[in-house]
Amino acid sequence: MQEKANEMIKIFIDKEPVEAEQGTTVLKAAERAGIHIPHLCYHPAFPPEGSCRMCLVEIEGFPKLELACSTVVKDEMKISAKSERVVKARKAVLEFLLAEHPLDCPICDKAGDCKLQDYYDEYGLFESQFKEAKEKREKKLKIGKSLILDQERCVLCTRCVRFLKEVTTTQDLGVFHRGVHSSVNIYEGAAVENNYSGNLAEICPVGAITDEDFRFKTRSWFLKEGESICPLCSRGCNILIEYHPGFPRFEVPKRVYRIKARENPEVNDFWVCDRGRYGYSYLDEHRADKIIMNKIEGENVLTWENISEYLGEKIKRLSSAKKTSGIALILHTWLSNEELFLLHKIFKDDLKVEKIFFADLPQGEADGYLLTSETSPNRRGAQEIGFDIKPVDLDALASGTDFLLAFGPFLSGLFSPKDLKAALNTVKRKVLFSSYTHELNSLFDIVLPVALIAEKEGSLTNVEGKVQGFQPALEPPGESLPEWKVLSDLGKELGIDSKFYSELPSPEAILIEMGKKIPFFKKKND
Amino acid sequence: MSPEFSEKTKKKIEEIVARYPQKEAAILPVLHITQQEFGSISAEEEKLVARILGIKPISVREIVTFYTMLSRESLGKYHIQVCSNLSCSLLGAGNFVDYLVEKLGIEPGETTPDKKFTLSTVECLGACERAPCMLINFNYYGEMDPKKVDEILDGLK
Amino acid sequence: MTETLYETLIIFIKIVCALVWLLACTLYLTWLERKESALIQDRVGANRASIFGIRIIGLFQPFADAIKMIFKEDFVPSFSRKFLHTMAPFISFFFVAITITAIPFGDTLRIGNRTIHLQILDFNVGLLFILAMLSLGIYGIIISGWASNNKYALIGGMRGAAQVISYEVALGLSLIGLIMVYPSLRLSSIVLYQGELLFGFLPKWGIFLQPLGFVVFLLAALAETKRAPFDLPEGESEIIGFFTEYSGLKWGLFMMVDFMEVIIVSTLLTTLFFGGWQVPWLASDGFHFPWGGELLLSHVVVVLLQVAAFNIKVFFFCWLQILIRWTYPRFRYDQLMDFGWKLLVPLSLVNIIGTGIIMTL
Amino acid sequence: MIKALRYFIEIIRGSFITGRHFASNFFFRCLKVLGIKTKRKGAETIQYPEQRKEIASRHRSLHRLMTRPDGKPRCVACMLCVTVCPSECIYVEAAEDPDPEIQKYPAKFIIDLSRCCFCGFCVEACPEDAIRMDTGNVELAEYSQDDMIYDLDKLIR
Amino acid sequence: MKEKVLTEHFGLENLYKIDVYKKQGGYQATEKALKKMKPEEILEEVKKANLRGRGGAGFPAGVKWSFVPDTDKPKYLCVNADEGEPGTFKDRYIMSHNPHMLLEGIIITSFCVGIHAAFIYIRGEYEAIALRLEQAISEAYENGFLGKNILESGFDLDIFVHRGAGAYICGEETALLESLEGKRGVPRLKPPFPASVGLWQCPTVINNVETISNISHIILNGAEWFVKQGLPKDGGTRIFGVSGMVKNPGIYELPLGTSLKDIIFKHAGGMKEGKKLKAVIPGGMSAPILTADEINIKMDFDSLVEANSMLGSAAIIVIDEKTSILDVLKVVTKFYSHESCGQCTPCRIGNSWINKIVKRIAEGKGKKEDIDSILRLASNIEGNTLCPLGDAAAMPILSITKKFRKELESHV
Repeated sequence: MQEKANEMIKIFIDKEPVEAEQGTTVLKAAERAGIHIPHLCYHPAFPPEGSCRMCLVEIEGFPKLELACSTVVKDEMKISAKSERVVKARKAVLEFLLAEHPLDCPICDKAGDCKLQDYYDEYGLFESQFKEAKEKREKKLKIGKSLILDQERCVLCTRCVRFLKEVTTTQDLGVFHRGVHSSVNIYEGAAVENNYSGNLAEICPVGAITDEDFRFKTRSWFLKEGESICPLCSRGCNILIEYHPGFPRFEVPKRVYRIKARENPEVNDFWVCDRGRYGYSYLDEHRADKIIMNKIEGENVLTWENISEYLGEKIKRLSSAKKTSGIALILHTWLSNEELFLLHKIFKDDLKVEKIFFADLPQGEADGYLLTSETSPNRRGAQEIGFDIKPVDLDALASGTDFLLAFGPFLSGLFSPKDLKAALNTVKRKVLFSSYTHELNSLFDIVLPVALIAEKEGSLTNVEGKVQGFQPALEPPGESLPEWKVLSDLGKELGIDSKFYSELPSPEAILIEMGKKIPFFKKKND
Repeated sequence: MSPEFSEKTKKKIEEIVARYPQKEAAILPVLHITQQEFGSISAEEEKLVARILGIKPISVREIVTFYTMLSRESLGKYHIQVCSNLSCSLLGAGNFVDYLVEKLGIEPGETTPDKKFTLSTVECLGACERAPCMLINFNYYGEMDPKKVDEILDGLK
Repeated sequence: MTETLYETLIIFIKIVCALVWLLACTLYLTWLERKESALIQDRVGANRASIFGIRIIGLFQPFADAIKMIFKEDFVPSFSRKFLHTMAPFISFFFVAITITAIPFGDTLRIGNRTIHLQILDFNVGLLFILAMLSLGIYGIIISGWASNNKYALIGGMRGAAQVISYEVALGLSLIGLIMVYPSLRLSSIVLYQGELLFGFLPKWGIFLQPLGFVVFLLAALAETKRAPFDLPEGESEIIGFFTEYSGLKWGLFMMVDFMEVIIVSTLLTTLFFGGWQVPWLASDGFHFPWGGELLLSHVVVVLLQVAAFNIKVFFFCWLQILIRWTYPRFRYDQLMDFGWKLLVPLSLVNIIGTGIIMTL
Repeated sequence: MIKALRYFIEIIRGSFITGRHFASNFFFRCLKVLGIKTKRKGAETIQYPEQRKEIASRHRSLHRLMTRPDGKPRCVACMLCVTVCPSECIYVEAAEDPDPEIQKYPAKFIIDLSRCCFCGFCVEACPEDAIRMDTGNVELAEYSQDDMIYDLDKLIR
Repeated sequence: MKEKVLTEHFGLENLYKIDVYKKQGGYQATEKALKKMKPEEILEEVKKANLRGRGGAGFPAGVKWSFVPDTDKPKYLCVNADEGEPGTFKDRYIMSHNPHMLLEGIIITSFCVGIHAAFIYIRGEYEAIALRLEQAISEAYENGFLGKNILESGFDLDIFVHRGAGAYICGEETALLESLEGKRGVPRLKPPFPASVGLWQCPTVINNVETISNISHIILNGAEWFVKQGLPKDGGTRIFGVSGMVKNPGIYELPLGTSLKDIIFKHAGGMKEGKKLKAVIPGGMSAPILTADEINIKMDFDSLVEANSMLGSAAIIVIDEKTSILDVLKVVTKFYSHESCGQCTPCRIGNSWINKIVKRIAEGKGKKEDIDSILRLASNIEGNTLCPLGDAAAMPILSITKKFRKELESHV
């Protein structure tokens, strides 16, 4: 975020007056004004390269066509982005690009996202005049743990080379040979092996570098995308989740097909690490989609309609008997700020529950750029809300707990099944909120399926203390519901401060309420 | 067994590297020396140069493949480069190359089995006034004709 | 006693013959309809049904149709009035079939000394009987429409009732003139009257004496059959008709009733306006041509000629009705009512008055 | 009144037209039944199972998948047919072919013919000319809907 | 008025040795400049002399120098001795015959602009000449013309010879810089121009060997004298390199404005073996071709531009009647296809495409529409590339195809 906006000047693009920041390039100014100037080699993350020649524009007073990606705007500059001359030049460049391009869009995974395809649609639609033999090159070169390079499709924009030079500084790829024989390649025996390799497939404007993880799985135009935040570390990278909404008559083997980075200069720029990119199986595998009742109490069949009533009644009975010390909570920090806030309010402020533990995944390894060692997305948020993050103490849990509310599947990773079973057996009533079908589930009386971060609304606080809101990108499977909904219903049910809860119909409202209570969240609301 | 420069060359390289504000800039001179010393710049030599200049081998490969004078394959003792550009071809460079092909029994770009001669056709050598011209290990020979070439090649043997 | 027995036996045989004739005609009328419509439309028409590979221009098609109809599932909707639903087609069928009783197929056949009228029953109010029975046939339609408990069927039934009742009036009135000319309601008498000659050469057929009456009767009768262009009760393209909820044999009965009505209308037209079984100038002993020639024939030949003439005339009217059905588009409902009430009824009244005036003169 | 009369005349004319058709067709059909050959045919009907109309070259009949010379399907599983199909009756699943020139082949290719409307969009959309509707097979009756689901084995011919 | 400026003493034996050079009045200009003149005066003098760049583009040298900003960053001088343009060999002559003249030019230029390190980027094939240059440099160091505190003026300068390795594109100034920095010799985006952001992001002056060699003469004899040698807007003489089918190929130093006809028939001795003239390429291979009818033309920047050609590096290639124009086109397209750096699209693929078409025509598989294709493709390259190589390729291809269309059509 730039504190002071640069001075604005007026330029003309296709005779339309457009405001542009002083010192910006023609391309950026046009993009700002909603005019798309085609480009392949230019990527906002890197300085202009000027090699693809697609962004040529006509500028009054310049004898030749100029590059939009590198020409800096001047006051009263008159630019034509669509004049006949410009279109002719772009067509010419496009023809050259396509001449040595294998045109194997049918097998290319990029088809649908491919810029070359888009530009052909926009400027080309000509018959190929190229009657010569195309240059033969490597078609299927594995260049990294999940990357496949097709040199024939490459348009030598060198985005990948520049990415590896400037962002990861590993320089795994280089341009070899020259002229028409130029090709991007790895050094023999070496491979693109860094934690950001997946970004290459994303920044490649054509299908030269494709992702093996996505290879031939589906076609990109079937996919829909939803914006979300990556929960696999505490960086909170902004991501796009691409999922298949399904065919009406045939079953599709997967739901989520790939993760893409979403631009956010304050957090993750244009990138997302390979862990976040390829670790999306948690969204689909072993998901719980039904309420499970292992010990049915009475003849009541529990549904989402009466669950808060049931829980409320149990808690009310304990609290009216002044036995709230018998309540225990096991939380985790995959919960959103709003959910943690509600939990804090209900159990700590109102019920004065003491036994609140956190069960999270163990720390991982950071890579010094985006990936943090913290593997849960919202530990910072829990701290800011006022939780004292205590690890689970099974002995404390086993002594005198009547009612246990546990969240998440992480508990099982921390203790041996035997210890867990022994400790949980001492607890009279125990309820688990989990998104997964897991062996842990059998230890609880009731297991309630809940949504994951990608499927709910809320906000997370990343390691730098930045609060980022998110909207649901996917539909939660089956009966799953987001935790905040259950918790605000429960809050209402308990009747301690029911007016407070009834005015919180959405996570957005909860966040505003949080801002009033906790100064940390106040400034984030604006 | 990775190759290593001789002590003398090492000193020379140090001296060359010192000329430039950045080590990397010395790559062309160093590669020239490498090619002279090892006959070619294969992967091993690339790694060696990269180590000396503090860069990645891939950067060296980029340079080696870009410039035509740097060869990744080992060349013969005598590298015959025949100009095939305009001035020379006007004056019969084509016939001259054909003659060499016949005489040496190799196509342009190949090396004789005895590793003595490598024949290449190259773009303008900058000696157009003496067309058709050729270069044998940086010695210019101009106004070539079959008779002259016979003399020169025989002199080399 | 034996006389009575013989009489009964003869009547029984006559009933069987007439019914067989009617059903056979119906059966082959379906074939005729298909073939005729095909030829009108430059097609070939049904010709595939075969017995042992022999397929004589599709003559076996009606049998195939019949067999198929019989073996089709008889589906009775759960929401229908089951009894009435089942009854309706039989009511329709019965009242149409019974009209055949009064139709004279020929003059008298003498076997030995016994004289047999080629008519099941020689009513003295035969014409009235037929009109009455035809009107009663509407019950089948109304009942089927109502009992089906289906909106479309009900609409079809109601339309049918309205249409039949409306045209009944014109139908009846158009015949008044005829009755005035041939002062009898006995069909056999009417036919006999038509054997006389007008001006010495022209047979005294109803068509010549009552041309307007013929036109009105023809149109009204067509409407009675509920076939195109008067097929509003069915209206395949809009309401399907009163038989929407019928299938199998019951649906087949309704179809048969349709065709039987065509035949009945043809026999009526023949009997009333085209001299019935009369062949011009053929008397009981042979031809007596007006220009003086004579051709004497034996009794059997004469009877055969008469029956053949009747059949040919009926066949012609069947053909004509089918031609009309495949030529004209359907009326709009208001046009249908207008046509019946505002054109046919006044015309038939005009016909009565005109006939009266001429007869008085 | 005159208007009504004109209607009446038109109505009569109508039955003369149909009557004329009937008469002429009747005549020629009779001749045919009697085995007399005439120039004019009585009716245009083609006697289907015995007599078949030649299928037009652009007629769309049962699909087939084309193969490469080595028998592999020509389809590369681009799924354009899946995309374009208006009755959503095609399902394709891609798999990796070891040949880097082919790369992609359909592991599953299913057409649900009971849904197919034979619009031919899949043929139009196919960039590889891998699917055609030119088998001439139009008699696609089955006793079970499951038999109408055609997979690779059934479609390759 | 002297006829020859640069090549005056080329006939002398061992001119490349500093003693011989000094005897001919060498290093007097250096002494004059460093001891008696201020940098601004030198700049003024060079500007007045209207010395235009000899590399091809013809940009005035003095103006170029004045673009160098006054910063704390080190400044560099690059002498472009990457003489890759086919038909050009003048720089080789200068460097092998009179290297000290070049060194003198470098010293004065560096003094004028405030440069302390100069690189001579010499093409890789000129190894022998590079050695001669290095020898000359070491002589200059020994005589105190290089190194620290030159001639007690407090001015330091080091000159290094940097050998290229065979890439025509490195004759382009920004590609030369990239190559010198130890990268692939691919051109940079302009602006920024090297004068402000050049070698290692520092201000850099890049001049051709011939341009720099003229400096000492300007300093010694004054700008007015220099202008008199040539045209008012374009001072000095020009070294014309004549090659191809002429009796006496070689370099001819002549004033600008000499007629092309005179150069070929008077100076170069006319056509070889009495063959008839067909066409002339007047300014290195990148210059559009001139037919035999067009040779009555003055050889200076403006006249050639008027004739839709260019002076370029003043390398004249003479083509005789017997030579097939298709062969010429084949050589031209092969050259540009081979030498394209591969960075930007139109040049990388366009040149290879045209080359493929021409090769096909040469194999006898040409079609009528191929010639139109060549014209279309070449005009699509022209003006759309990152560096001038695209234009340099398109111009000769276009002119050859247009002017000799009939002959080309006879091959298809």
